[in-house]
Amino acid sequence: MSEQKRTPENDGRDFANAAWSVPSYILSGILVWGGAGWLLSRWTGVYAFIPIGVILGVGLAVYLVYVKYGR
Amino acid sequence: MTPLVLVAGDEFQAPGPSIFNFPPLYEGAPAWLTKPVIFAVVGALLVCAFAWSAFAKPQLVPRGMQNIGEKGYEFVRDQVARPFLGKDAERWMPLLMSLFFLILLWNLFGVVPLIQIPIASHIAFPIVFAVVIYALRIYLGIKHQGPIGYFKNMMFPPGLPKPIYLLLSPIEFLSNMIIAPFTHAVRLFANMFAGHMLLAFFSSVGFWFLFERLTPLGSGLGVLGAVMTIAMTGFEMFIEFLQAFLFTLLAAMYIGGALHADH
Amino acid sequence: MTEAAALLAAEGAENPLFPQAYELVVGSFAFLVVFLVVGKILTPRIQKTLAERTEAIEGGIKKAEDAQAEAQRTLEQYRAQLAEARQEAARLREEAREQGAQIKAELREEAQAEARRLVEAAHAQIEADRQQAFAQLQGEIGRLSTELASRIVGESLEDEARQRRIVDRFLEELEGRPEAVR
Amino acid sequence: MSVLAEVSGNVTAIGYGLAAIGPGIGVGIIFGQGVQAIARQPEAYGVIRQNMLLGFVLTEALALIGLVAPFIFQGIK
Repeated sequence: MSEQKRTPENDGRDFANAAWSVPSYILSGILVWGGAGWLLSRWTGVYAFIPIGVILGVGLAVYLVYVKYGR
Repeated sequence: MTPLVLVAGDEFQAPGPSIFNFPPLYEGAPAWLTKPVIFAVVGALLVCAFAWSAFAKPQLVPRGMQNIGEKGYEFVRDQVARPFLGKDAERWMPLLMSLFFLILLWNLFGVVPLIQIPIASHIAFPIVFAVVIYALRIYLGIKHQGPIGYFKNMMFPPGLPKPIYLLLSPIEFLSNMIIAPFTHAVRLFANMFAGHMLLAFFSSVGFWFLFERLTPLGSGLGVLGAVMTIAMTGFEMFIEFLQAFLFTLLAAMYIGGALHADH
Repeated sequence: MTEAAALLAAEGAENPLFPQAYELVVGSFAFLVVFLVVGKILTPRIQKTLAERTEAIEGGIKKAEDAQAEAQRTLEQYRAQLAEARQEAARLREEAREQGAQIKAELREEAQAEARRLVEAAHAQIEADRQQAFAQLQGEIGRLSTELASRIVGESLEDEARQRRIVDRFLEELEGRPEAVR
Repeated sequence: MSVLAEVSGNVTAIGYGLAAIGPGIGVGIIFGQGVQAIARQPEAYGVIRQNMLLGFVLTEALALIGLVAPFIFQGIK
């Protein structure tokens, strides 16, 4: 975002990009870190790792969207 | 198979996902010769015929079909291509035009009497489009940004401390490489699938309670089903148009994102 | 998870999320046909036509602009010519007036000169007449005086020189009394 | 049969349907109000856009958590 000139068109394009990729970011966040939690819980037998992983993934995905488009 | 065939016995049964399964057209036909396949081909040929009648001999002063064709062209160009591709819009118009018109016609088959099957409600068809766009996107990204630059631009948003990348990059990768094309295809599929299911449900309610088992108590329900069928048909036409538009728009967005790194 | 996968594999034909191979083939084929016909053959045609139309419209606008510029130029020309003609007329009028004034001045000058000449001639005539009258008068007065004196004195003043001296003395006396002459 | 209506199949689908109601309304409100705000004050576009995006991300997260929640609860019971 920083390299390009800030024009209304570019802004609009960035916003559309961001809005469309939000669901897939959150879904991947859940899958990646929830999946990691699932693996951990299978390995250790501690079930709580799954919800922790899911929440962490969602938080990270939100943070990622903020970092990429929100600033 | 139409919804009414599903109605068996004395009790009303809501149509399920099995309404999307079609047997071969006639006894002894090969398994692939089903209604959606036939109409997929018919739709493709119709799109070609329509485009041919509109654009084969274009006049400076448009008349007849060319007027309609040009409206469609201008819609795709101004609403889809230009916002996301900017000056590259003209170059990608052929692909976007084909995508938009084919998907639109296939979707509209869902509300055409006797056809009544949105082709995209069979996930294979959206998958074909999504895979084409996905391959094109990766090819263009690597061509325009270099193999390393493409993945670097994609997975490492600048200006963050190093350990954060360890947490964020897998999300980026999964999102861009797997989830995005998946949702691209599934969005179209699911909308058509669910929309058609709703239509089938309401029309079977109407049919069951008004024709099969007409009772004083059930007739009200039947009328409601019939009215809802009409309303939902209008709504479905809108959704079908919207999904064709959105699929094309996302295709343009992915291509545009691959052409120049935007972050 | 594994259960779901097994279910998916078993239900392959039934599960709507499971693509049918033949449908993939048909879909690819249909898309290819549409892309070749609509995308590769027909879309370039309409693009070309639209570009031509834009050009034609822009060309028409350009032509109209040219015509307008031409008209403007002609108008300017006419205006310039008109202004020039007006200026010329003004100049001519001015010139004529100047000439008229000059002629008038010349005529007046001439007339004045003529008048002056006449007056001078008159003056000269008068002076000459006066001189003549004076000379005549002088001679007459001398003769008359001599005659008178000789009558009075009774003797002829034979001596010419003496006679003249007496006359001159008399005349000088006369001149000493200006009012007597004028 | 004395049962008037019977729910068969996967109950989690209903759970997700319920979980999607709130975020659906929320996303609608966010974009509706956001567009309105931009129409009223185009000069504040940048700020509105940011907040719209953040609100959308947070709401959408809820909707997608609803999608995986059944898997989590399945293990807990």
